[in-house]
Amino acid sequence: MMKFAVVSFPGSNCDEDLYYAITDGLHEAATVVPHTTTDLSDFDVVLIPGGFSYGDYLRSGAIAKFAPVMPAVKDFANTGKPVLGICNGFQILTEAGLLPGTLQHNQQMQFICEPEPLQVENNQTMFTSAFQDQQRITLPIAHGEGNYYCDEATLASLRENHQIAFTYRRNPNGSVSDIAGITNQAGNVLGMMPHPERAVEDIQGGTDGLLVFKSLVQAHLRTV
Amino acid sequence: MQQLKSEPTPEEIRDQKPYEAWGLSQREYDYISQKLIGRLPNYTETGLFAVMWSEHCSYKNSKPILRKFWNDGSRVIQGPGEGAGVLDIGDGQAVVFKAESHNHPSFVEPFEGAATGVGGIIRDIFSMGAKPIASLDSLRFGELDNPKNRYLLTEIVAGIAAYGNCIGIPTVGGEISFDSVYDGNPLVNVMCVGLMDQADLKRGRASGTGNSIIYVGAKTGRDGIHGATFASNEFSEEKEANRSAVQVGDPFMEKLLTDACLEIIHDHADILMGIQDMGAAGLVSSSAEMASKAKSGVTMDLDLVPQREPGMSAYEIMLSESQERMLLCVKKGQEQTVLDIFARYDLDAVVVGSVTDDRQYRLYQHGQLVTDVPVTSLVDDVVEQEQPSAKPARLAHVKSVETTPIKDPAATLKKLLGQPTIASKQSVFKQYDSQVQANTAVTPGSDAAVVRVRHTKKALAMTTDCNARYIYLDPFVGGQIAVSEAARNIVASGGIPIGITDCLNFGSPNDPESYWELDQSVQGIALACERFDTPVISGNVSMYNETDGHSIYPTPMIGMVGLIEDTAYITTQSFKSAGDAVYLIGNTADDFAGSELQKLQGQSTPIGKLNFDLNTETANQQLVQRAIRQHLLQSAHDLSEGGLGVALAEALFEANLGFEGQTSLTNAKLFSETQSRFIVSIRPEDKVEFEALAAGQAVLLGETTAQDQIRLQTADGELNTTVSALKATFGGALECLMK
Amino acid sequence: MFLAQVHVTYKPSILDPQAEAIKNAMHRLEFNQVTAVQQGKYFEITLDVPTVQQAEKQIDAICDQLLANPNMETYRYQVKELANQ
Amino acid sequence: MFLAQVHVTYKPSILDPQAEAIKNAMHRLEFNQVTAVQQGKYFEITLDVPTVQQAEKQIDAICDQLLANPNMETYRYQVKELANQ
Ligand SMILES: Nc1ncnc2c1ncn2[C@@H]1O[C@H](COP(=O)(O)OP(=O)(O)O)[C@@H](O)[C@H]1O
Ligand SMILES: [Mg+2]
Repeated sequence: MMKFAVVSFPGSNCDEDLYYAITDGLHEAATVVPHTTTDLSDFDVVLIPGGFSYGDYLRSGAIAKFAPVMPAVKDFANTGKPVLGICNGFQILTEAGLLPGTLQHNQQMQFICEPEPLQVENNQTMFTSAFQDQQRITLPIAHGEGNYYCDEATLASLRENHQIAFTYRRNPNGSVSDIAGITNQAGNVLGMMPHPERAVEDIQGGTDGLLVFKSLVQAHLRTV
Repeated sequence: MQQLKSEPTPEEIRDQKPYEAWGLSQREYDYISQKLIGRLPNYTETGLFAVMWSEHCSYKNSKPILRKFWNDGSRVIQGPGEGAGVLDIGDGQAVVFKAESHNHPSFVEPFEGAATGVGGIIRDIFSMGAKPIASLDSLRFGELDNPKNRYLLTEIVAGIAAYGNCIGIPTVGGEISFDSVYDGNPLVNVMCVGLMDQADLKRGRASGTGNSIIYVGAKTGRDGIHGATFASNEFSEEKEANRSAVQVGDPFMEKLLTDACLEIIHDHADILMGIQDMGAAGLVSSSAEMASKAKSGVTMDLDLVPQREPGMSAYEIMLSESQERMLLCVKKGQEQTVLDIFARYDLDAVVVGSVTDDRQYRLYQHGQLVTDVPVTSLVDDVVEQEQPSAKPARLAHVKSVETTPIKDPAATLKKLLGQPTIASKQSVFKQYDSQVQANTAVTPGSDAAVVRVRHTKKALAMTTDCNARYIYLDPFVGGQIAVSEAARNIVASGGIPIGITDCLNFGSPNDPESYWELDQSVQGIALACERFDTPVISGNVSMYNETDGHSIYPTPMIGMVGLIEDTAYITTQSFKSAGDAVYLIGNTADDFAGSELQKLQGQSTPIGKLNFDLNTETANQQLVQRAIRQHLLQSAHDLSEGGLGVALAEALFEANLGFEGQTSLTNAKLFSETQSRFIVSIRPEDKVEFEALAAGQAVLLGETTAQDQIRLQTADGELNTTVSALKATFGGALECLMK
Repeated sequence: MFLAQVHVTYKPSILDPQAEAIKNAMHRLEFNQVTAVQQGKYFEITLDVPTVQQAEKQIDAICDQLLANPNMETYRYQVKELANQ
Repeated sequence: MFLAQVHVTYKPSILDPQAEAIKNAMHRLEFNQVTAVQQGKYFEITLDVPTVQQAEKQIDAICDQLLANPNMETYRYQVKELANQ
């Protein structure tokens, strides 16, 4: 069995959802680890969940980036193993400098929760290999600060290195270039605003999210 | 008894009567000083009595009526009287729910008022030992042509969203309606639903002499002092200036508090004697009620209470309504275990007192005894006041009303779909995270919301409902209808109704007509509840919903929960595919009294006679239940505001389908609001089986099509229009009115 | 042209969970000498009016009606004349 | 004891939807002479350090690490000595 770590910060609220997506949806092993953990080297994948870490006070993710677990997350990423940040997890990864850019308030200054049509822009990553190239999928979004921003130079390099993993098909929040999810240059850190863990069982209204986790299993099988 | 220098002496209080402004009557004051404590109360004690004897805490006016509710039934594990009610849902599990109003605070400070309303009801749920799994909101505003109402709607919704989204409890449903009677008196009711193992049940008890009282959570500040008495008094424009009652919520802290308390409940049930949240009247009501229920006494040292501001008096500490605080009773000697857990969550937790055996309520501050009264005098000895009641004059001669014939039903339908009360609330509910926890099977937009119970076949359906226009016309029948409508929504979603909570939003109990309306609607609710086997397991009373003598419609909001025994029974309101047969269940009469059509035709205050029969209601609901269990229904939708026309249109929107059919009803009757009706869709191959089951209770209306057209031949014309135009009106009306 | 610099802050009696969280974060970063943190909003508003009096009158009205919530916040501001461009 | 007054604002190149929304609201309230609105955060931080240099050094570090996001924000501050109580 693959071992997934779900890092729980004070104020995380999708940690349990991720845990169940892995155990009930994917049938792999998951452990919820507290923000005080300092060693993640035992795990195969690290997941940073959605929610409102430290209340998202100041800026979303701004306080979480100093949590005791963060050096371990960075070490883990440096080994080349996959780190996936979803929603608040994406915000934390940008604040921590593991991913470029920032997530600003949604353009219309309101929280948005709805099923969102997306497009897979790059199916050659550890997180997207189970999708077809340019596959159209639907995943739920639920965020108030999901408006991705980066400067021109960063955007150009994201494009050049194929770091844009998912885009919105009808931009809900004002994100630059419709960006819904990006990887780092090495391709082993993904941040995305949509919630794949909310789309792993039929009863949730769709199962497109499961393919993100299945991709991670495929990637893992290639390494062992 | 110690007297602080700056505070008036007991004699000064007797002479200057500040308690009258706090809502304590002369009779009550005399009764307390002469009969209950045998001396003049000091300043702190007077304040404690004023708040504990307020309607909000003591229900002194409404209790005689609330006793008429029906709260038995085989599923009831805990009825009214605790943080929330508890019902058995099998497999050793239970569902816990309650609703609460935050009307006045939300008018004064809409964002924080609504947010703290959400926070308060959540604490009631987890204090019972349950994990909160869903919230619903029920909102009433004045009409949106008034900018103040647009502002209130925007801020109140943002406040609910901010709190619920952050704490990670999905807001899965609710209702909103608009009427000018709510100008200056919006209603903000929030319901929370929790799930638990029955073994984890906890109650608010301070039991076992010598055991410790532990305070945990936010520090106490001066916020919301006299919030409870404030909610128990009529509102006047003048008091809009009275802003001391503003409380600010911190959902982040509440998340930590929820997780920490549930951890203690699960892992240390043996040392946790009781737990209760500090809601209205904060520290005094929680501690006194916990002692009262355990028939014990309690002593607390107020210097130990975490305080946000320097120099708070005993009175202020005890009456503060600072949010995100809980009170625990923990076995003597085991305190550290509990304190350590809270420390791990970065929460302030302090032993502030202990349980005594003499049933006295004692408070110390700066080494002095500042309160020493019997617990029972605060909690149990409140003098109930059955108020004079009188049938309102408007109900003396009720006539049945007729409606003008309708020539162009498509135009009428379009207008109705654009009424804010009927139009889609998507622009509101998309601001709520309705899916966190990943268990939401039916998100807002269908009849009831459905949340599955993970690792079982079960799911829970939930809804909030009340058509106050009907209550205004006839509170007894309107009360029955409110429960029936909620039940219809549950049934249409595949559930069996199992219980209700309520928020009774009324005018002043001192107004005999208001009091009569309260009494009648409670009796109507009770009757319907007994019939549906849905006990009232919790609830909340909000009276004095009057501004400058003008009262709201009586609005007893019903929050209902249903059990879906198998997730395979989950049904939604939308038609699924072209070629399915559409049936109308239930007969349609000329029921325009209080209808949206009546309002649209210029009769803003409802008139006429309601027509309702509980037997028909149960029979039609049972038909839908049976048909769902036999997997015959592709969709089911109950008919409510706007009648058949609106329901049919709503069922078409999601799958972009059309409809073609004929009916013996007139154009006008398409918008009649006769109760107890549903529309259902059925695969062609199941028609015979369904018709046999329905045995005359259902008529075939027509079938769904793949065209963008709705065509329904009527007795005196035809409804004929494109579905997409209707959908655009329905979908955009609310946002348009908000601009 | 005038520039108004407006500060909106909570009244002292109002709970400010955000400032608390920020202070705690500073302590976790071992800035232990921080003894208090207050947090507020800052606005720079450019107004095309002829006199400073008019600018002040408008800013007062804007603060009262829009920028500050009188239930919980207070405001203060400074108005400066901008050099003509 | 020192008091630092810190302003964190967006870099000029960043689109600030909130400031836009506020400007629009002002226009809806018929404050039509408002030509520009900028919005930022304001902090008052009390530090118990002996010298102004130390206070400035700490505030610099706090701003860099915590209060401002270097991708889109800049900060400026002023440090004042507080009278001994
Ligand atoms: N304030 C709200 N919050 C969340 N959901 C809402 C709100 N208002 C309406 N809804 C949702 O919109 C749908 C239609 O509501 P409503 O017209 O009240 O239904 P019904 O007439 O069947 O009771 C329901 O799914 C309801 O939960
Ligand atoms: Mg319905």
